[in-house]
Amino acid sequence: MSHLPVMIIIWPLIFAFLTPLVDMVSLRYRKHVVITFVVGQLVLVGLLIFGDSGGTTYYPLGGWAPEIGIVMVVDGLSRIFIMLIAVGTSLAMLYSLADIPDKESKYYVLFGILIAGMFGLVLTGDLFNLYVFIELTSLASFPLVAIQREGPAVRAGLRYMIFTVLSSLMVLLSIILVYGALGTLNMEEIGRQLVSIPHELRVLILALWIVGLGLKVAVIPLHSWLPPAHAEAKSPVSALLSGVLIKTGLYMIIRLPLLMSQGKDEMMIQFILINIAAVTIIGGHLLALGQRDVKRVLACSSIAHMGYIVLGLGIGSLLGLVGTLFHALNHMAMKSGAFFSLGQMVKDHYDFDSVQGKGRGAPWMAAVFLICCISLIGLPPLGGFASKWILGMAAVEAGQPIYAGVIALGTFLSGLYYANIFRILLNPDVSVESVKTRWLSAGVVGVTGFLCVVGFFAATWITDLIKIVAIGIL
Amino acid sequence: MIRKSVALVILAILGLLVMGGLAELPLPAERMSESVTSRHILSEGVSDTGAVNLVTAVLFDYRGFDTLGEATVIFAAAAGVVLLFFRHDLPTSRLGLSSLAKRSIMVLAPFVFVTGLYIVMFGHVTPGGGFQGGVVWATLTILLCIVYGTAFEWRFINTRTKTLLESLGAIAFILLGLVGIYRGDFFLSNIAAGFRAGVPGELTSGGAIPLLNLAIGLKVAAGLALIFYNMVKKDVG
Amino acid sequence: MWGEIVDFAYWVVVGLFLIGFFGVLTDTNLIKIAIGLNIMEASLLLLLVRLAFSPGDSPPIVSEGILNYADPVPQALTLTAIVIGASTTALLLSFIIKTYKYYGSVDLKEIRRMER
Amino acid sequence: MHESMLTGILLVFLLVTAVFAVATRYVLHAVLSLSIFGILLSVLFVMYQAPDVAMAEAVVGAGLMTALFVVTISKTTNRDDSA
Repeated sequence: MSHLPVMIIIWPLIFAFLTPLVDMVSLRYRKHVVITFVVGQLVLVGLLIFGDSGGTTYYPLGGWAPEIGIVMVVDGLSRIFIMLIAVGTSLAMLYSLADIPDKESKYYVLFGILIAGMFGLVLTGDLFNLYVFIELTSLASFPLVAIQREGPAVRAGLRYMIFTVLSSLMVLLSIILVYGALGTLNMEEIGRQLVSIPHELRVLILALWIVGLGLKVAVIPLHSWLPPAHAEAKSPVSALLSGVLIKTGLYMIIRLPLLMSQGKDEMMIQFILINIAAVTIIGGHLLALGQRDVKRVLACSSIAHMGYIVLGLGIGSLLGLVGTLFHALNHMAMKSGAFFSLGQMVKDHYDFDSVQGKGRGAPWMAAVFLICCISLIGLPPLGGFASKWILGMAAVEAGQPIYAGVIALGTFLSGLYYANIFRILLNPDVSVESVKTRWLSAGVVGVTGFLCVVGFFAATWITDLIKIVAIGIL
Repeated sequence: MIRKSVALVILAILGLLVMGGLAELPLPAERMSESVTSRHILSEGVSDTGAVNLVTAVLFDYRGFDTLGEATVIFAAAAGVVLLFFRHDLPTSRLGLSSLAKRSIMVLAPFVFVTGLYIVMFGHVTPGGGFQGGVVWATLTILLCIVYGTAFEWRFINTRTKTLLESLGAIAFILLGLVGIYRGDFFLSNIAAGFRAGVPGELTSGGAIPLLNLAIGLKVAAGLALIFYNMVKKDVG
Repeated sequence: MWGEIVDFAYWVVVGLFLIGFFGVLTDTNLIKIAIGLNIMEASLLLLLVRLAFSPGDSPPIVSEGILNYADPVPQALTLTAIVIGASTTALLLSFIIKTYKYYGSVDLKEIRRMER
Repeated sequence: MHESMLTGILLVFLLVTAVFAVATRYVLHAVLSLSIFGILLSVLFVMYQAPDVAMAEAVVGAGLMTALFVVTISKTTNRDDSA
């Protein structure tokens, strides 16, 4: 029996717990510790994902049977999300080395805890354990938002916190109700027995789940915390939150209600999801159009992209699910890349007046930013186009071409504001001095740009892989 | 006013939904007779873990991973508070309360400490455990903080010590869990990994549970003390 | 439809949840919002503990001659939830203190006025 | 009715303290009310045969949380004093 599933969670925890001790000795070891950690994490994740045949494996913690203790489940879906989290967090962690001062030791502690929480969240097979990990990820992410310790950042963090705590309370209530109704916390068992729950109770449970997780992934009526939180944080944190953290909410949406509901409920949920998603796409892009701050634009576009991702779920077909997962992976690469390269071009103020012409100071970074933005708009030949195309195809195939129209409209709208940003960033009338880029952050930015390109040229290969997983889910 | 009426409408809908849902919950007795988990733990819990207090058995053995997560949550909160109040590292007051209060707290402090220790160490036999005892310890440092002024705490149990204790407690928990893997079983295995079950009801029973309790107690006490201290200390940033 | 709610405690749980939620939605004082969240959290704790109990049960500490125990699992979950709630509140309060430092107020209306 | 008389009364008081904590305009009163709320809740946990939880709620809800809330209030009212 391989201990990899639990080691993946323990490794970042050990990093988080040891960091304060290492810092007591000296701050000089920061780089070594972080790089060791990232390499170790990638090795562990690589072993887990590519090390076995790819079936479902279980890891019983403490050796107890799944229905008595807690079990970790590694299946196709969790493998995809583990890959997403591992790549996204490793890049952000390496980028932080250049961007965050060494003396911020708690930043790395919280970062490690956040990584452990996200891995735990996608690996656990126990409902209450899931809640613990949700709280772990959220609690570690609030202070990260406020790392700049200035008025707007603290306020954004506070707002983010109040909304997230509300969402956790709803999720907790629904978990308690599930336990109250079934007397078990094992997720597979719950999936099997959920039909036996009386109707009104089941509706309540699902409604609380969807509202709670909707708050987490920021679909439109519940989105207002996201733009300030993602925009006020520092670049690596913005990338982490936009690129990785909100995807964990998506994971839970895929994992629970679709598995848990059958028949009429499922139709209802899909109907709700697809319409919320359409509103979110259009609304997110309109919000982004109205912003006067580059980071806010990127944050609002994250809302819209979560809309695309949820849309695929709402379509409910195999192709839709493939599009959802593929777009989630792509969005991680392109949104992280956009935040990273922007962070290299502009150091502190991101409003339109301050960023005039800043792109010309760091042409290579501007080039990667351009690649990421084109991918975000969804133009060929980049990853964002491939996944949006699949989503559109899925909508047409499911006989709902109107949603393909929504995707096209979204693409048009996002083209408008990204063109505007570029006009400002490359403004030739302002004189700028060139910005030096450290090799580490330049490498990270380069990798994200590369991932955006790979997303297109390896699209068929990736979607084939995802398809195998998706068949297992449906 | 509009805000209030909107809130009331939302609450009314939510209330109706929740009440309708709660009405359909089965009674506790029915559920327990059907629940595999509860039945197993009630009938086999003592022989499985050696702990008489089944809540502790669940917390530190059957669901030990939850407890690791929960300990990490406190760790994260403490780290977050420290991060927020970074650079404001000066004692607030040196004076504290009257000398009578100081003397009486000195008499009281050992008792509070021992009470905390008792709650931690007998967590598997009587109500209590690492978490509750840890909070009692944390309250002790808070009391010292109030009575002697924060300067006292600053000098004797300073942030460095607390951070050290907190990290050590957390690492001890993970190491105890890794013993299970080392002995060829699973993470956080207790009796199966060769810890001795002992005679249920005695202090030495419960395998690794008392040790885990101690680790959690240290961690919680240090973490909460850190949080409190950082919140009261002076702002110079 | 609610005739079947046999237990007064369930009503209180719903009541507390809604009271807390009302506070969170309508109050502008950040500390009062924290209190509202605390009350909501507490209502869930009460629900969990109530779920574990049926009349005639003893505490889940095994001793001879006792047959009926309260369900230990939800009680353990409650403990975990208490810890998590406490940590969350501590962090929330630190955020509030920090907000006060920058805006000189804990009232959302005034903070909003300052931002303009 | 499964509740004994005492449990019922405690539950009612729980509601009263909660309403007071949310409704009052004075934050300090709200916090003190929340502290009483915590004590009542912990007594209720004893009635529901959960001594471990009761102990945790007593030390956290009535002790630690009150302390943190009071610190917060004192830190957010007299600005000149703390700076």
